[in-house]
Amino acid sequence: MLLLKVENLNVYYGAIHALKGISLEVNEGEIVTLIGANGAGKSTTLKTISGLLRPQSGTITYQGQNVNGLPAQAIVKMGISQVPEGRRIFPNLTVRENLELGAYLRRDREGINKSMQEVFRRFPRLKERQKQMAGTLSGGEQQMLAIGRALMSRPKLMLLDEPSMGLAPILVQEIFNIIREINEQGTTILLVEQNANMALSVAHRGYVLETGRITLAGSAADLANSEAVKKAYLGG
Amino acid sequence: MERIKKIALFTVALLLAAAIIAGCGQQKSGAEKQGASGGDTINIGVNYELSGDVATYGTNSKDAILLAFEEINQNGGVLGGKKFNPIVLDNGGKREEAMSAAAKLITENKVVALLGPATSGATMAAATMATKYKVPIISPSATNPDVTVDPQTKKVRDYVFRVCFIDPTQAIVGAEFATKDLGAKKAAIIYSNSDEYSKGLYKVFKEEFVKNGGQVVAEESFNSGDQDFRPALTRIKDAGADLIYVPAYYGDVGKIVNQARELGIKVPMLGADGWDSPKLAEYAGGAANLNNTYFTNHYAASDPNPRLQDFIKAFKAKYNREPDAFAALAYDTSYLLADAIKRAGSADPEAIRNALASTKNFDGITSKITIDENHNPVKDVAIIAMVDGKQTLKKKITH
Amino acid sequence: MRFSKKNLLSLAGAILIYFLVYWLQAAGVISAFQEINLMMVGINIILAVSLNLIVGFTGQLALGHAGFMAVGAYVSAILTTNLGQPFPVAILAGACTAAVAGIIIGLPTLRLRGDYLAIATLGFGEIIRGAANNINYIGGAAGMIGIPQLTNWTWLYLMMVLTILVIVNFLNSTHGRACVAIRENEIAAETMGINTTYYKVLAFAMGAFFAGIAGALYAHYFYLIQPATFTFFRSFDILVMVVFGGLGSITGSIIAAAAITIINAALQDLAVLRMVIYAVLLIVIMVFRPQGLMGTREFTLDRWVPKRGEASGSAGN
Amino acid sequence: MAVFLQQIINGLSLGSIYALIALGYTMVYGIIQLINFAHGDILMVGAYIAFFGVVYLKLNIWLAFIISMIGSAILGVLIERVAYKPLRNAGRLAPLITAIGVSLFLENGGLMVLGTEIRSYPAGLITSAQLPLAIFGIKLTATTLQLLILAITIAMMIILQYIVHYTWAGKAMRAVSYDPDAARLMGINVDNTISVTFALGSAFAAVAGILLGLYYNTIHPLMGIMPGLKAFVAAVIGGIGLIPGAMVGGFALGIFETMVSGYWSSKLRDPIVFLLLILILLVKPSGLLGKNNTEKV
Amino acid sequence: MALLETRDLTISFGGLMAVANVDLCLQQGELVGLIGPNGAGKTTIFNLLTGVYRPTRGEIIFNGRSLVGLKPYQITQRGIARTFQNIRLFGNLSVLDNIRIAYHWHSRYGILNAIFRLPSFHQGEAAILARSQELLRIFKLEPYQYEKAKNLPYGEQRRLEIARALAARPKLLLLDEPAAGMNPQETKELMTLINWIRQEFDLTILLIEHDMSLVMGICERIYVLDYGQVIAEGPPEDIRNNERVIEAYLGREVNGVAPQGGKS
Repeated sequence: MLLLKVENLNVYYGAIHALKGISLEVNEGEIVTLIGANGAGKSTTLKTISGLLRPQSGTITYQGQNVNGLPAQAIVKMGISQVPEGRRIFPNLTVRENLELGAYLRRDREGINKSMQEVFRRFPRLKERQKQMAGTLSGGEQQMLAIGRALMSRPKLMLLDEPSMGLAPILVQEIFNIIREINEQGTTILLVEQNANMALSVAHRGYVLETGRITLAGSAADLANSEAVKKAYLGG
Repeated sequence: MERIKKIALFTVALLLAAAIIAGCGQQKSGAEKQGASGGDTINIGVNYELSGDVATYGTNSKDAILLAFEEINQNGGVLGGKKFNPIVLDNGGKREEAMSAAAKLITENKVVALLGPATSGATMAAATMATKYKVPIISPSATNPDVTVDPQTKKVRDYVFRVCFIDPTQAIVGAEFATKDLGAKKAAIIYSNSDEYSKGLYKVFKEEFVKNGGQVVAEESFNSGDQDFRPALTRIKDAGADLIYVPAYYGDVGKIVNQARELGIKVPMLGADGWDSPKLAEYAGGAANLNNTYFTNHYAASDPNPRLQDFIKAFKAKYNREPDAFAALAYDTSYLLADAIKRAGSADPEAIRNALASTKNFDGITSKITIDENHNPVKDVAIIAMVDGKQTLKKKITH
Repeated sequence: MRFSKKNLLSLAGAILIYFLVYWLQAAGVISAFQEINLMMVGINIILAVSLNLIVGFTGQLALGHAGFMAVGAYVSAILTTNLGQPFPVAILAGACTAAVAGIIIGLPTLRLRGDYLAIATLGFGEIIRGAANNINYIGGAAGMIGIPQLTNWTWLYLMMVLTILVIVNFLNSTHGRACVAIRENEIAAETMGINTTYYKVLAFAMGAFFAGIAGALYAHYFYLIQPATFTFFRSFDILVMVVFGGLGSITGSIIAAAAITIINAALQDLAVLRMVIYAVLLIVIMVFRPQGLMGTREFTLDRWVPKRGEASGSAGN
Repeated sequence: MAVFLQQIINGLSLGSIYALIALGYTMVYGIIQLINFAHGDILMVGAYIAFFGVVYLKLNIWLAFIISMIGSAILGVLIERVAYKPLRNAGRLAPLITAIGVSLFLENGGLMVLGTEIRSYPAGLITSAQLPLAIFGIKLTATTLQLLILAITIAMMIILQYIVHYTWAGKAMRAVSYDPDAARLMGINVDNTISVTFALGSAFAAVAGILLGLYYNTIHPLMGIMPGLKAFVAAVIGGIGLIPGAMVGGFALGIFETMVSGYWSSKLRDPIVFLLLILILLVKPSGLLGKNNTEKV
Repeated sequence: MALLETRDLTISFGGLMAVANVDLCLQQGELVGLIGPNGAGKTTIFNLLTGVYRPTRGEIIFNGRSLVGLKPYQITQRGIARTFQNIRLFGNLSVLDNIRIAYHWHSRYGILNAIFRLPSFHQGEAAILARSQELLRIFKLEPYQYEKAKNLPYGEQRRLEIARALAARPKLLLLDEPAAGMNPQETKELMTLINWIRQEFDLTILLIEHDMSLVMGICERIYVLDYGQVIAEGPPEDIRNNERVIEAYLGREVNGVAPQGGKS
């Protein structure tokens, strides 16, 4: 079932035309990945979907509803949650407070507690450190916190922006395992990743972005085998 | 969209500003508007601190001047029906603006005389232009001796006059009163360090008080506009003074008296004309706090002199507030100028200057005024005692 | 010196303006009011351009410029009034003392950044004013009066042109680029081998030097100086001119200083209303043009004079 | 010793007021990194709202407190929307200049609308009796008003701590102050949160303004300038952006000022206060409680 | 003789040992990699070498002289230049000016020469301009020379940062994650570039990188850091198979080049 549909999206940063008519679809239960070079517009696409940026034209339809131009908080409320690039946790708040903020729009104390326990079950290390300032966590733990925080809003669709960035290879593996798990438990995922190998290994489908345009689309396997993709993004 | 929203917001902001402006526009009398200096009007320059931190003094002075000229005009003007046209400029309390306002008034508005500014510094700056263009300038309230006499050459500034006391006068009278009438032996002084007026009085009072056989046991200073005098007062209390001399303006005085009484200081307090304000009791935290305080002044508001009482009434009627010493002096200054023009028989600046210099026993609301050879007034010093919030005339000394 | 066509044209223009005003003044066309404001325009231009060097180009938010001006004013006034020294000596001494004050302020506050630096420099300005208030030799709160009126059009114009020329030439050199690099990214600048301490202090010293000149000119035109003349509100006024004209644009500072001074003088008859109008204009203009009138661009003669072969992609442009 | 303790009492009252003003400065700074130069003038408006409430509407003083807090909060929000919000991405200096503009607007608009005269609250609003205090047998004087100021300040601080740490609005404020974009992704309405911050800070300023008016018995359109500047100094001394820093800085500055005036000379007080500020910044460049955040390389 | 040598290099922040007893040794002309998990202290070592931090303990010898206690600009003048993990260009300045600023400390004319536009100013400026443009040509950045640096595409910004570091004419170049945010194609080009500048400018290079294809591909020797300590040192082959390194950093499933996923 179609969950998210983006049609002909155009976004400008001042005079720079960052997205030039992007269209993509995400079905319920999928992991879809956007790959492409730096500056191709991957993060911009995510930020536009999550309401941080306003598109100049185009439509974003989520669950059949036009969400285009809605403020970020309205979009979170509808069940889209973003794990931003560079994690962006709140370093001077405790781990617990960070997670609570993830549930900012929820007011059901019971439910929040339940979600918190689920996050702790998934990331035992966060439970150990719940009273610590988030800034004292290691890079990998911070990434887990960022994912946990996004889960606190019980999203239907999770937008992940460069989860492997700056992480040691050993942690990259772990993070991707978690992403797969989250997806298997029913959360749809739109994943932006520099590490195309990794991304295509977990994704069902993928889109290739080049300078603000989608140049290729297809199943993850097809893309991984495509000569053009291999040459440009897989170092093959 | 964003831009339209922005502009809409700003329109609201500007409208708000405009509303304020309109509200205040009502205060502007016709006389304030600029008019050409025709054959039957005499332009007078009014150069005051209307914005900035001493705007209070400037505004009170300016309002009294406008009132005075309105009255004079209603009573037929001068020189056979010529009307005064006061032109008001703001100098914001800045020296360069006081000077440029004076220049503009003289060269562009062709005024025959300048009134103001309120403070000595600004007056001295404006006076350079008056001297340069040979137009008389009268300050109602600049008390620094240097305003009318050049301290380096000891020569009188030909075109500069004032109608207030110079600082030493009041301090001499005050010190005499303190020792002779109040029997004070150990005085404390608290003065404003950022105010020439206050410092001038402090110096002379100290000299005179010691000359009269007293002792100064504490000297405290502050900056005008300070809020907290408790530390200094605590020390004064400690020093065991039997009199506190407070040569300052009423805004500060009120706080000082209030905080002194609060700290349990009950000794008499003595001040100068800066104390004169109908609101002093209010600032001092109640009339009771002011009992046993005295100050030297140009006049007593309670003086039954009908012209003084008429002025107080008229000012209240026009501006909906009580006049203070600045207003009273500015009012006298305006009439003095009109008188000088009458005596001179002409509105020629040079003639006005000569008439001003030879003023004898001009009958002002504050006192009879004679201008001496240094262009300072010879006038009565009134000593006011505060009794239950009312000014009562204790003594009058001609100096 | 090497003269390009552009330089020659600027020079000719500068000389022409000088003689034009000189002649107008001699012919009595310029009224006293206009002359006073002409002086204030010149003094404010010197202040704004010198502050722009510190704030706009070196990126150090300083709110104590009135303090440097005060140092220049007092020192020069003491020299001419109390010690009978000639005016040029007084200007130079005032400027140098102010520069020393700039170094004294610059050195310890280097560790501070942004708003901390702003409040510290504001504090320094107030300390200077507080000191002047308490020194009886210079008249305390009453200030100094009877300073000879030595500033005239010639001195003013000479000093103004000197200020602009020195600062522009400085900025369009490797030293100026070092300052701009500090503004852009201090850590990167330092790892590029730039002694950031040296250049920050240098910017403070140069800015203070010219503010001192402005102070000397001020004291010797308005014949009376008081500590109350140099409050932090005056520092604000100068900063407003700089931001209004555009941070990092010298011509912007010049235009803004002139415009603000003239508008302010023209509205004197509105009393306190003029300050309200000034405030509203300030807000509106900043909101719609936060980069200031000129941004970082310069108004140059390049538009009319064909460029030389190489573009001077320099700091100020 | 008596004098010393007496000065401490005086300093605590002054420090309370500084702390209240500094809180507003620091909250606004914390959330949008702007020195809100108009903060001192909001205090003035707050004092006048209460004045008019008490004098013309014959309100009870406590009701006047509340109305003044609400009025100032609205003013604070309005200022933010008109003068600061459009400049959120325009660098540091443009908003600083509009802040100066707003400050000039309120001061001079105040002079125009409210008149240049100094006013006082009617006598007897709060009965200020003298309290004979004895500490270690040393007789001192404090007034009920001084104690009230201290009590109100401490109460306000507790309320603020509660709001910031235990309410959703407070958590949102903290989140926005660290990272507005990330906060947005949590579903936090950043604009509203900033408005709440301005409202809170301005309400605090109103309280400080009324207390100043009561304590010194005078109000004036320019009354906010110096206390505003001093409170900003206090906030910086404590570590700007930190709520405990504002409290510590406020009290420290109040007591220090009183001590300098009490033991040395009040004419040197302001220069020495600024000297102290600079010395503290040199030793601890981010204030007493600030962490030395060296920029990440 | 070693070009750079650290002995017992240690720094602690509030009791936390960020870098502990690190001994590095770089020979003239070597290309050495520095890898390790996040927070292992790699960038901290760069900051110690460039004088941003002062070591709590230990010695840094460069070219036979100690660097400890020198300011960053003095160290640059001794011959160490660096790039940053998060690019630190002078964003609002032109590409050309970015380079010209790096030539700053080589320029020979004083402030008075600048103010009075004496002949040495014109000579100095001409020399700086010529050298800067030469460098831009080498890095193929000439077409952008009047662009603002922040308007450049990401890859170009990285190259500009390296070019700028070279303009300071260093003997030792420190690169902090030069391939961060680059795709494999760009990374490949970067490898070629690094190799080339090393020859051309006679450089010694120390680089931090997470991209194993780059590290393993061009480094002659690698130091592995964990919790502030060196846990392994040696040629790429040894490191790839080092048990401790796999445990702490590389992970079981990956070996060698960029990590491969499970089910592709």
